[in-house]
Amino acid sequence: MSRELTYAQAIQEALAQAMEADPNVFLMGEDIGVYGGAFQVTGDLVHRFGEDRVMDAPISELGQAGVAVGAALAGCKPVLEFQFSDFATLAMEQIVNQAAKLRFMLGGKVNVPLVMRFPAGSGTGAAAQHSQSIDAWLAHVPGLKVIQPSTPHDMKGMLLAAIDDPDPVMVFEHKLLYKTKGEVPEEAYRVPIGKAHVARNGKHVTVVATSIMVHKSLEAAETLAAEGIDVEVIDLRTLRPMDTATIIESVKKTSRLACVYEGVKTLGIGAEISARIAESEAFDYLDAPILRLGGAESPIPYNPQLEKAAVPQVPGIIEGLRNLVTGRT
Amino acid sequence: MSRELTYAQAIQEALAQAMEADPNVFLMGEDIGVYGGAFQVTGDLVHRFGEDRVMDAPISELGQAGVAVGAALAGCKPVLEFQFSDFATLAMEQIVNQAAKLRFMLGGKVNVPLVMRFPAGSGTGAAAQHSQSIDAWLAHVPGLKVIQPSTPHDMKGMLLAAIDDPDPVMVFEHKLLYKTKGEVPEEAYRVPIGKAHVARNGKHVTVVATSIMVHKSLEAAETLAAEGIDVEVIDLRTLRPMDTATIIESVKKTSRLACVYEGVKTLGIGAEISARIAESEAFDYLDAPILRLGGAESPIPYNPQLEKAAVPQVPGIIEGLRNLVTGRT
Amino acid sequence: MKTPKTAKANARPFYQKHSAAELKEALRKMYLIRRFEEGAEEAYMRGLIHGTMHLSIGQEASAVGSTMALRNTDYITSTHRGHGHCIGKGADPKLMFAEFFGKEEGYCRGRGGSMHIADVATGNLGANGIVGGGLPIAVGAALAIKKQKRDDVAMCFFGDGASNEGAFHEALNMASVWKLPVVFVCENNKYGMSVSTERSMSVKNVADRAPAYGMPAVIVDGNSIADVAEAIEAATEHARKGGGPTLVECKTYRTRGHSRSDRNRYRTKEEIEDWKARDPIPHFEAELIAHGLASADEVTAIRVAAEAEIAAGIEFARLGTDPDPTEVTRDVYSPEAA
Amino acid sequence: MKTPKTAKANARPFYQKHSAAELKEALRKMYLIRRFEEGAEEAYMRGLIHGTMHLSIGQEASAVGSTMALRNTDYITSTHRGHGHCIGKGADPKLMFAEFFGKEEGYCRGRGGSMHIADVATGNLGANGIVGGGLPIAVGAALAIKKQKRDDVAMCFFGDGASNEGAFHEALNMASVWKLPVVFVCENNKYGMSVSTERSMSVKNVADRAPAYGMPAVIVDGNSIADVAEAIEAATEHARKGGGPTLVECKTYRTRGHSRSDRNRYRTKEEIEDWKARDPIPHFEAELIAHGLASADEVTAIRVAAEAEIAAGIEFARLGTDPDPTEVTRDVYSPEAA
Ligand SMILES: Cc1ncc(C[n+]2csc(CCOP(=O)(O)OP(=O)(O)O)c2C)c(N)n1
Ligand SMILES: Cc1ncc(C[n+]2csc(CCOP(=O)(O)OP(=O)(O)O)c2C)c(N)n1
Ligand SMILES: [Mg+2]
Ligand SMILES: [Mg+2]
Repeated sequence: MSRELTYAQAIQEALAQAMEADPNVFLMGEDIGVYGGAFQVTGDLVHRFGEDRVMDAPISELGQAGVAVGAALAGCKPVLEFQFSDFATLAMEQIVNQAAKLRFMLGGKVNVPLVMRFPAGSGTGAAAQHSQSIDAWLAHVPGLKVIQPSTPHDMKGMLLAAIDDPDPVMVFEHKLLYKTKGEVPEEAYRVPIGKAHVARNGKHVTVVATSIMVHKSLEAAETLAAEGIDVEVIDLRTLRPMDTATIIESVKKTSRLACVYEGVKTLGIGAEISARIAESEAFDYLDAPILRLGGAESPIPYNPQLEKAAVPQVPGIIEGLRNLVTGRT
Repeated sequence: MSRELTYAQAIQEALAQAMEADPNVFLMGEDIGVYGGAFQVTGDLVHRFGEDRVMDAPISELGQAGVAVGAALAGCKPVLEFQFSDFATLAMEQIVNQAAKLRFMLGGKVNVPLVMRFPAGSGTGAAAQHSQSIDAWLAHVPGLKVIQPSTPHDMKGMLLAAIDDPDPVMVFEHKLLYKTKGEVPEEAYRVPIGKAHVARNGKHVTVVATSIMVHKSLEAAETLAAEGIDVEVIDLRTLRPMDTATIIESVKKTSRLACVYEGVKTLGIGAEISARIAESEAFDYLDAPILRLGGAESPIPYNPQLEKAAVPQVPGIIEGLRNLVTGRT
Repeated sequence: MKTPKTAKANARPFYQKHSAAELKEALRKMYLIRRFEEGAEEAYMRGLIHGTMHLSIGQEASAVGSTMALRNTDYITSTHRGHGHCIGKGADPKLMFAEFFGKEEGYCRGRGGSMHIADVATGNLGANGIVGGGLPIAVGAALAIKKQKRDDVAMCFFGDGASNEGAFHEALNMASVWKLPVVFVCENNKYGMSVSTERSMSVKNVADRAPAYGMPAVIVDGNSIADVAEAIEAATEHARKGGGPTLVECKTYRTRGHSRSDRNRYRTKEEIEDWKARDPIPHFEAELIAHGLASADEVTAIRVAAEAEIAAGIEFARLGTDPDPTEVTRDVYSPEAA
Repeated sequence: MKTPKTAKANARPFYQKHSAAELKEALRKMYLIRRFEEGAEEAYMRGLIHGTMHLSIGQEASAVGSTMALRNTDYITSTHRGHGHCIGKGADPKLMFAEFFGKEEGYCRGRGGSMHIADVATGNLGANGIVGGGLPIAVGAALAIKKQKRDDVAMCFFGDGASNEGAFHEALNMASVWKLPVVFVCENNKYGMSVSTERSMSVKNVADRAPAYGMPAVIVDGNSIADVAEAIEAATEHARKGGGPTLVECKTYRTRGHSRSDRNRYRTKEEIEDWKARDPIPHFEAELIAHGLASADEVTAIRVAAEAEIAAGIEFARLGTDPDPTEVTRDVYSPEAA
């Protein structure tokens, strides 16, 4: 009795189920009402739940984030949609200084149960100010949890877990995933925050990938399988707190590690994955340098060929993994 | 004929010499005029250069950053002081979407020659919203250069280089360093951006440290020297672009690497240093896991003992390095 | 001499509306604030506490006059200069001192310090180290109130300098568009740190900015508790009844420097002295006595009691429990969720 | 028939001040904008270009009426809906098309696309993908102008929606406090994406926000180029003479959707049709002809020439040079500094 939904539909279903279950949950953002959201994620929810629970806000990102913090402190569970993750640069003060720190600064006397959703990533030709990956920024911030589900199934389950969570959870959604499909149960299930998922078992090399790069890595793994290279693919799913144990275990088995991510390579999430393994007990098992395939050291270009060249693609992943396993450089 | 200045005085002298040499250079910020700056860095400069060149701005961090971008595009060389680096969270939009990307987005047709100064770090009892280290955020952003000089000498020379630079340069200044002294030549010399400095030669372990952690690491090295452990300390100085070559060379010699930094450990600058070495030719020379000593996974607490415990201190560095070299864990 | 319970019919509404007991309680809070800050200053000077602090000495009338209108289920968001708001809203000075001393007994278990004190039980959502940081948070709290169909309000304190932040603009706009129960209280003390309002804005009053949001605004003498309270009570009632937000601007002055690092280079001694002569506490005392609502002896007794409470608070704090330094990451996340 | 060089004495100032040649040039630019956007839309539909784009069809009078007052040394900062400003300021449509097609010949060598087109040579500091992003940048450019003692101005375009951003508040305040030569041009097209001004602000006009900064403001019919130009010329002269900033609000309308993803669910067909009937181009043509400043044939010739230029521009762009995909990191930093 399987049922397929798109990634966008999975989000919408999670939002709807959360709103049905808890009157304190509400959605806020720009054009999420009658417009249905820039990526049609909220769709017709405003007709089902009304304008009070699917709130169009003025174009005031910092203010919206602060409103979410205040509403969370006063007993609501706001889910804030940023139209593009790039615009969250306007709201970092509230996200980082307030949402993330309030519980700590106040000695544990409050919770800030809010969720923020960030459509992110390149591939839509929207150029440098609409295509960024700033997940690593937020994963650097204690007090936040940061998730980046790659499948409709995980998206629904993790978003519901995020809305349950008493602490602020940041959700990164890759825009190119919105239309991808996958099996999604109808009931309101949870997928835990903080657990990575082994998406493919393999024995020659461990790939830790995030978001859309999970799919690209799986595709690369198929090609390499034909060459006799057996790739294990770990879908990190949660950037903070990071499930280091699952990665260590895998690297102990494969002795090789590659990190594949779309964010800028330098200080992108792969830097942390690499550093955690290099400082762990798995270090002694490593038979080769740790490979990072991340975004180029540039903003995202408009031209489609350049845009593709700016983030890891399947052929590059194949080549990188092949060289890593065969010892070529 | 040596002369000593404090770190704060070295900044002030660089600013004064840059303003004398180039009428396009001006300073902007909050309370940098008659107040002299929250940390007395600009001091009396307003009396020397007038209110037009040492401009007190309304409390509008985003706006100030944008004004700096616009002035830079139109031929000036603004040097913007944030009162605390924490408040730069309000200005990320202009820093990251505009200053960093404009040259690239416009196909190289413009320069954005601005400098932003960020008093950063903990140790003053100012708690979680006035003590952050967000250097790793900006080091993640292509288009920016990020420097973090640790001595009055380097500060003066690198700040002058930053003001010369045609691209946006972010300067992180540790508040606890402002009163530290060191030799500073009187003339307007430059210290190049992008070059690390071997602050101490050693053969048993390489420490890459930033800012105040350079001094703590040197202190730790002295203690360890007495135990026969010979520590090489590299002062990274520039976070972006990172001088990986100097680190690789050192690790090839010592076979051990530790990164010591104040920012939150996860995705702090040490993550990148570690990952660069783990993916480099130096990997094969490593005899031990790569150690990271970074800030705690928490905001900075107010209580002074907790505050100290939240960032690396000399005893912890000594212990960490000793264990790394002797193979204990 | 026994004082009457309320003022004569010719007194201004403030003195008629409130009982003598309420008014004396207000005076007591003003004293507590004053002595609290003087005590904190002294403790700082003696090296007993560290960090920085922003004293509101001279601004007690606006803090107490505003919070008088509130009940525990109402919220406030406060500022870096927030001790007055905190005590006004009902916090216990000894637990505030414990926070200053970085102790487990402190409101924030010693994690927050002066700039982050919050007493959630009395509806204080916290001081804030970020100028303007509390503005949208108050709007969010008010949105929650509206959603929950409560008749509470969110009172948002901020300074003249904060009104130059984008957060001010966005917060006031949203509060107005959504007609939320917010009372914006601007404590205009003429300076944002060293920069006078003349140098940081082109209008005379922060209240001149309210029409940009279609929001009513009132300007009051912030050193007169009666002035403040009357305006605030009207704004609060308006908000409780669903009328939406109001901006109340209290013209006041901090007689101390901005913080410990201030050398007062941006204002004259004369200006400071002028304002000291307009100290809100003696002003209120004189009115209380003139209206026959308190005797000179009662006033003295209130002051002495406040002094004793403060001294005891400092002692309590000094003897408090130091946090365990290994517990740095405690309360970063909720235990249920970790 | 030869048309006279200027209008009769009873014509409004706009038609007297400008020569027929200047006015016809303005009409030509309006046509260029219209046809440019129609051409871009078609190229998008045919899959020749990718990404998104925001068309300003219906808003050409405000773009051209504003930029007419400027010279090359004046700056503009523009928006996501910036093709009109760009052409108004003097950009060459074929180089804009080359940018849309992602070619090396494009204004941004194909790196920027529709949302980042800048023609620095004509003083256009760039469209901007961030709503409100250009506001403080314009203020900064004006600050540089003032420091350099030039009599140029910075003209800052922004939308009604952008006026809810904190950046708007901070930028207008600083421009006013420092009396900078900025002309703030609000193109109020009634919606920020799907949200009407009624739902996003509590005042009727964006101009109602200018008094909060002590800034003069004018409201004009944004579909009348004469209305726009007269107000802008006054504001520009005022700024050049050191009088400081002005806010000019152009009431206008975008007849197309916000971007390609818009299904127009937030406004009625009738409203769109009403505004289409107020198309600024025929309106201007009629006035030109009525004043005897252009003949119907001349108008047709201008339109046909604009069409030809646009067609040639698309062809030029199609045949342009693709960037080398290995050059991703080119121009991230300046070569001198790398
Ligand atoms: C975003 C931000 N910018 C700057 C500061 C530094 N700072 C702290 S208080 C202050 C002045 C605030 O002025 P105002 O709002 O008038 O409040 P007052 O101090 O006068 O009570 C400044 C600049 C800060 N804490 N936060
Ligand atoms: C900071 C930011 N928030 C949101 C967006 C998404 N967005 C692009 S245009 C737009 C509407 C802007 O409205 P307005 O300023 O009135 O300009 P118009 O589109 O009507 O010309 C929105 C919400 C953005 N690009 N930047
Ligand atoms: Mg003030
Ligand atoms: Mg609009």
